[in-house]
Amino acid sequence: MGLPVGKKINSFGMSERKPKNIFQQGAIPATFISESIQKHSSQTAIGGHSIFLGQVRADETENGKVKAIEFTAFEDMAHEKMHLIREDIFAKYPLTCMHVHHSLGHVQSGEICLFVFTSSAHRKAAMDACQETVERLKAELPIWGKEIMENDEHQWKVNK
Amino acid sequence: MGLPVGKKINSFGMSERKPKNIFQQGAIPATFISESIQKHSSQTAIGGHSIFLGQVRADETENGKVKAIEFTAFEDMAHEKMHLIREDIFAKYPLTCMHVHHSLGHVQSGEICLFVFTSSAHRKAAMDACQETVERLKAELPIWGKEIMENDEHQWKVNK
Amino acid sequence: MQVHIMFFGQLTDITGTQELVLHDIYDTNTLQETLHELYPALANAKYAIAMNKKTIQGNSMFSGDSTIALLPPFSGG
Amino acid sequence: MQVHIMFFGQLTDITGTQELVLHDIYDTNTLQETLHELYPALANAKYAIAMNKKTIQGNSMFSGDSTIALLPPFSGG
Repeated sequence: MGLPVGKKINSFGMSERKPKNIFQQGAIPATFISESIQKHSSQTAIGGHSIFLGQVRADETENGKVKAIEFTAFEDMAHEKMHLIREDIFAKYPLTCMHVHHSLGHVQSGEICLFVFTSSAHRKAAMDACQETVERLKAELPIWGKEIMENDEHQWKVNK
Repeated sequence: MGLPVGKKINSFGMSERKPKNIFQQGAIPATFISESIQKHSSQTAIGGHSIFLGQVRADETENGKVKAIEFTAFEDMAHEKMHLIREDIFAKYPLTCMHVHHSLGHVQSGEICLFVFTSSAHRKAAMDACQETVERLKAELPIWGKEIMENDEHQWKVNK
Repeated sequence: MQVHIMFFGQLTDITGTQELVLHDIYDTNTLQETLHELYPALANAKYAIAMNKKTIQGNSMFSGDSTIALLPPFSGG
Repeated sequence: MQVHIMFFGQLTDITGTQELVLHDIYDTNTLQETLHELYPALANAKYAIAMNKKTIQGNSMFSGDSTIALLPPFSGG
């Protein structure tokens, strides 16, 4: 299955979006974010971008201090779910585009593990869509974070 | 008045934040945004960043197509107002930090003219604070945008 | 006593200048009358008034030299 | 008929493996009983079940070879 793909017209003449690959190995570099922003400068119908970044916290827990999170996912299912979320959000908000990136594997504290990026002509749609996408993907995507402590113990991250 | 300054202890022993300079000449480069993100990697109590970016739209208007916006401001008053907004937002939300940057002068369509960046331990405070800051600064800061058309006519931007 | 007046945004299209100094004016109502005589189109323009960087409502007396800013609707962001 | 079972997250701490293939099991209730016998701690773990990438509720029959995923609470982001 081709992964990082946009729209396609199927045999019924209807537009069909294939799930995009949202996962990348390791932390999301700040330069990846700026390149993503820069790419939108040719889209001059956009008036507002909303970005959410998840950063790994060095939480102090009863098992020690978190030094990193190791992310795993049921990737195929996550892509199907993310595709549904994307369709819902595009149906609900007048967005120009949406990009979602999530780390797999090892991400150290202070590094970025989630990047959600929505754009629209006017600010409200971008901001509301970004917030709703973040809430939904945290609740619905089969992804798990294993918190690795400084003493090399581990515990499983719990989302609130 | 020293401008880009953080906290200071006054003679009553109370913390006192001086207004920060929010203005910069011309568009806000994407690399400025990534450098700002990167600086937060040492703040490992942060779990979420929320970013809003305003981008100049190439609107088709009855006077022509917008090719750029030229921003002017009553800078001293804007800094005092922004300082009050900042104090309100910090009192209302458990933020780790907030950064606001606004362009002055010429910004071409497709370029970034506003950058609002909030960070907190948990995502909700960062997202809500970012949205509220954007709404308030658009309503309260004495800044004006002069839309320059492709035919070099101009009209004054109106915020909704 | 002198009043330093600043014009911003679309008001500068009317006044052709960003700054003006006037003398012997003691309150904002009189100031507005004077300015509307100098620049008749100002009377139809929408603006708020700030005295020494604080927005004011109604007529205000000047206490010593003052800076008055005429602020059309904001359009930052 | 075979069932391909995938374990994720904290469940792999219990099972020690991420995958398992079982034969001659025809519904999810029987599958769960079998798995709880193999890995008693699973009975106390919180998880949802997905059949062919769709989350299911209650007992479901397998129609042909199926892929079953045991999904502990999600913690992405």
